[in-house]
Amino acid sequence: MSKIYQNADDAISDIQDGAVLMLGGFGLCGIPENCITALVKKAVKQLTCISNNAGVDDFGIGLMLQQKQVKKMISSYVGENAEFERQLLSGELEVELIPQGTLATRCMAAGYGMPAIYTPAGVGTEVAIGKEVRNFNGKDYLLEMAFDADFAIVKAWKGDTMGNLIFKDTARNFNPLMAMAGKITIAEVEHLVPVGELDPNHIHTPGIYVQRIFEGKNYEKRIEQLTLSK
Amino acid sequence: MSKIYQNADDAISDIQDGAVLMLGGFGLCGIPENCITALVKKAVKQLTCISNNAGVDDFGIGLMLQQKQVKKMISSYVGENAEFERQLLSGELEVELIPQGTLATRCMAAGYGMPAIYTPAGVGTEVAIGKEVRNFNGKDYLLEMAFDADFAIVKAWKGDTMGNLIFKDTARNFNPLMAMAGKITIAEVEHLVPVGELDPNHIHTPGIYVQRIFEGKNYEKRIEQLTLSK
Amino acid sequence: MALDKFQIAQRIAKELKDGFYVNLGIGIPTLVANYVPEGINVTLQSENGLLGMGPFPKEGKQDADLINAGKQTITTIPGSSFFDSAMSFGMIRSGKVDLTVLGAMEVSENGDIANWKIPGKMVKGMGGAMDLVASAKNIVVAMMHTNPKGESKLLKECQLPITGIRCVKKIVTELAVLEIDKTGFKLLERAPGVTVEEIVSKTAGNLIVEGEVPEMVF
Amino acid sequence: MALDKFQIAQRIAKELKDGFYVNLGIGIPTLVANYVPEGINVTLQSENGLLGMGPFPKEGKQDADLINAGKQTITTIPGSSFFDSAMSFGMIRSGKVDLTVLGAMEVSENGDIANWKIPGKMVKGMGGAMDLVASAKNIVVAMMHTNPKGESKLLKECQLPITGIRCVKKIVTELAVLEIDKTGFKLLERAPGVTVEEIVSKTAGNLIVEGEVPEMVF
Repeated sequence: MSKIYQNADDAISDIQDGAVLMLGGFGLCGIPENCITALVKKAVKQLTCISNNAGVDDFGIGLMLQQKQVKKMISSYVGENAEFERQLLSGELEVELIPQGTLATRCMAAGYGMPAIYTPAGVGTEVAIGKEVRNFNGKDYLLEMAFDADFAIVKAWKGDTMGNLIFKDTARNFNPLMAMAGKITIAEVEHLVPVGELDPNHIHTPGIYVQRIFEGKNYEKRIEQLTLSK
Repeated sequence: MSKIYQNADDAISDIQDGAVLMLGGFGLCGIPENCITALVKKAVKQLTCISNNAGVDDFGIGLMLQQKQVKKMISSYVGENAEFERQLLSGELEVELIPQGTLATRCMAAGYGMPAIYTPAGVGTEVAIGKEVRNFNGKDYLLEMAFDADFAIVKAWKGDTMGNLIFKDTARNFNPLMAMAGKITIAEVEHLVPVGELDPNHIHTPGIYVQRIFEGKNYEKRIEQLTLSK
Repeated sequence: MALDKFQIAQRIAKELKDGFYVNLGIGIPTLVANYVPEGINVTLQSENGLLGMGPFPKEGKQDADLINAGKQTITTIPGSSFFDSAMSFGMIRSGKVDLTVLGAMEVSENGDIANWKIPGKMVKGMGGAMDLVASAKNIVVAMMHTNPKGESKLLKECQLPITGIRCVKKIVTELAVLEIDKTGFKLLERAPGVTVEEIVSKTAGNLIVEGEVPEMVF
Repeated sequence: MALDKFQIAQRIAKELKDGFYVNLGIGIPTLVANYVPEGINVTLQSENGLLGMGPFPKEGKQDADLINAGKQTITTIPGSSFFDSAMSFGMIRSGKVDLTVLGAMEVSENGDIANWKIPGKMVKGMGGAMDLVASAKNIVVAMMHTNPKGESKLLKECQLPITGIRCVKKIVTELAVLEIDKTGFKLLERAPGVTVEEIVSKTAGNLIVEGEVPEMVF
């Protein structure tokens, strides 16, 4: 049973309107560029997107927002996007803002088969509204539920044909967590290598978590904030 | 502030009678041999040891059991040890048996600042006695508390002077989890290398979790069950 | 003729499907690896932290850092990966392991399993068994139909302390293949030459026999 | 003379101790990295998944895969390590990060902080701020003593939606260093030439002034 898909169109072909998607990346770093392009092309709509950020106007998830494909964003930070703001203010787009660590840990919980986790983030704030607060050892925690996503779409640096993944630098971010959390996980990689080429001690995401893999092409890897030393 | 210690005696010198220790390893694979020897030499007593197994009669934690240094073992499997059995039956030794995944996840919870986790392991069994059972999405889970250990003692393959660790093969097991979980983490490594020598993408345990590190010596790395193909 | 342990393993191997990730317990379950059908690929998970378990090493190639959950020296195969024990049980709990094969002392007709403790005997611990039975989506038990005293191990209720509740899906013994059904043990297949009557007589829990029960095909 | 933002950063840098792991927020906190005292070593954590953050890269050396939590291109240093965002917030929650420096819109006298949302304005989100303030064992706030309208940002109670409760330990403004005490803002130091009266007049929450308040020393 091969996990290898020819390209992004192929890998996402069964994603339907209304699907719940996780999309890896932090800012524009480590985002699944090829799959986003394919989702725009497929024009699938009413999506719920779990992603730390929402891209910029003309890149990343911003491209899907421009085509009005997103019904709801679940994110920790959504600046840098005028179209996003317009849709939010007009009521076209629903947004759920959650703390970044809570977002990460709710992904991990799903991947680890834990139905919920306790975190102190948001205690006493509007994030806590409607949530169980529980005291352990004198400190309050919120009960936060594991995510339940139909598809996780992640980007890795290298992957092998069994779905083992290795991420590079801070492009790792949410990618391995989401890879563990999807019912179906689609990984696009910069380099698809033969099985046996990756050192088993260096693998970040074991292949058991990855159902589909393909080598992406034409990576732009846009830099959002170029900052240089003199 | 240097994290480097000269040897195991040095690294464990402030462990007192009655301390709660985590000891890495699965069976005899990846156990902190040098620190165990030093603990025996120091003759520290009344210890609570959190470790998946309890060694064999003449190796691993078995050496501490022979010197009657252990008050309580918290483990998932404790076979292969006659002296252990004798102390248990005579009431000298207290044993708390918990599922292996629960043991691993309670370590992780401590390292991740989560006070407790929910796991289905043990629901409906004697492990569930006295524990909160909670239903999520139609399935029952037990609430299990994060461990609270004074010292975590782990063994890694390579480490650098900032405390970054890399484990080898299945000697990884509980080591990185316990490394995250101790109030003070002591790492013994086969190879202590200068900072900068480890690839930042290959590090399993970031140095922030490790307070003390030293290069161990005379590793025996005993094999418990030698099985060969013809 | 009742099956021997190799044939039990061989029959269980027919439950494997291409692409499966499989966790095999100690004893008969381990033997299943030797009977993976031609043309299908399965990946073995060892809960101490390895996916892609290979055969035992050749003499001189053993490595103390490379063992399975039974603490035996093993090897990797191309595509293997190592991980810590939390991730290992994470993938078990989240249902990523397709099939788990375990031994048992007793199974009840509602799928409870007892395989970790005999009161009065030294208790060694549950290891990963409680996690596996509580989490695996598909659990096949490999065991003898009766204990050494000749008493049935397929019971109305487990008498020994249980490892997990309502979790076993299928049982393969030396006599039969049975499925846990809403009301009891549903007899799916007989060992070649074994009669339904013998299976009935050796099954203490509710046995459901519907129509003609086919013999196992190897 | 009130401090400028560089002097605020410089004063905060005096809170650093050898071996500290430090998380610096966006804005003035980022500048603290430039004033690490001689002879001490601190390691910067970036919550997107890096320990050991180095300076910005030289032109041509930037790498899209290597950014900080402010999404700026950065570099590593010898001893850096990468990890996923769950581990990153794990080390924050478990108190392994020794010091967190954050900006704020308001701080209350019991240590509540508001720094993520202004009602009526576009809300961008809390990012990692709520995790950091709920978990860090030592939080220093870097901010101006008053807002652009001249209103105090050190209040009896926060007026804006809060980010976390009872978490701030210390505040460094252009006028003063203050500590959150059981009963309010305890004045520890004045900026050179700034009078206690000026600080009193610009602090809306309870200000505790005990004895002679020393000037900051740089």
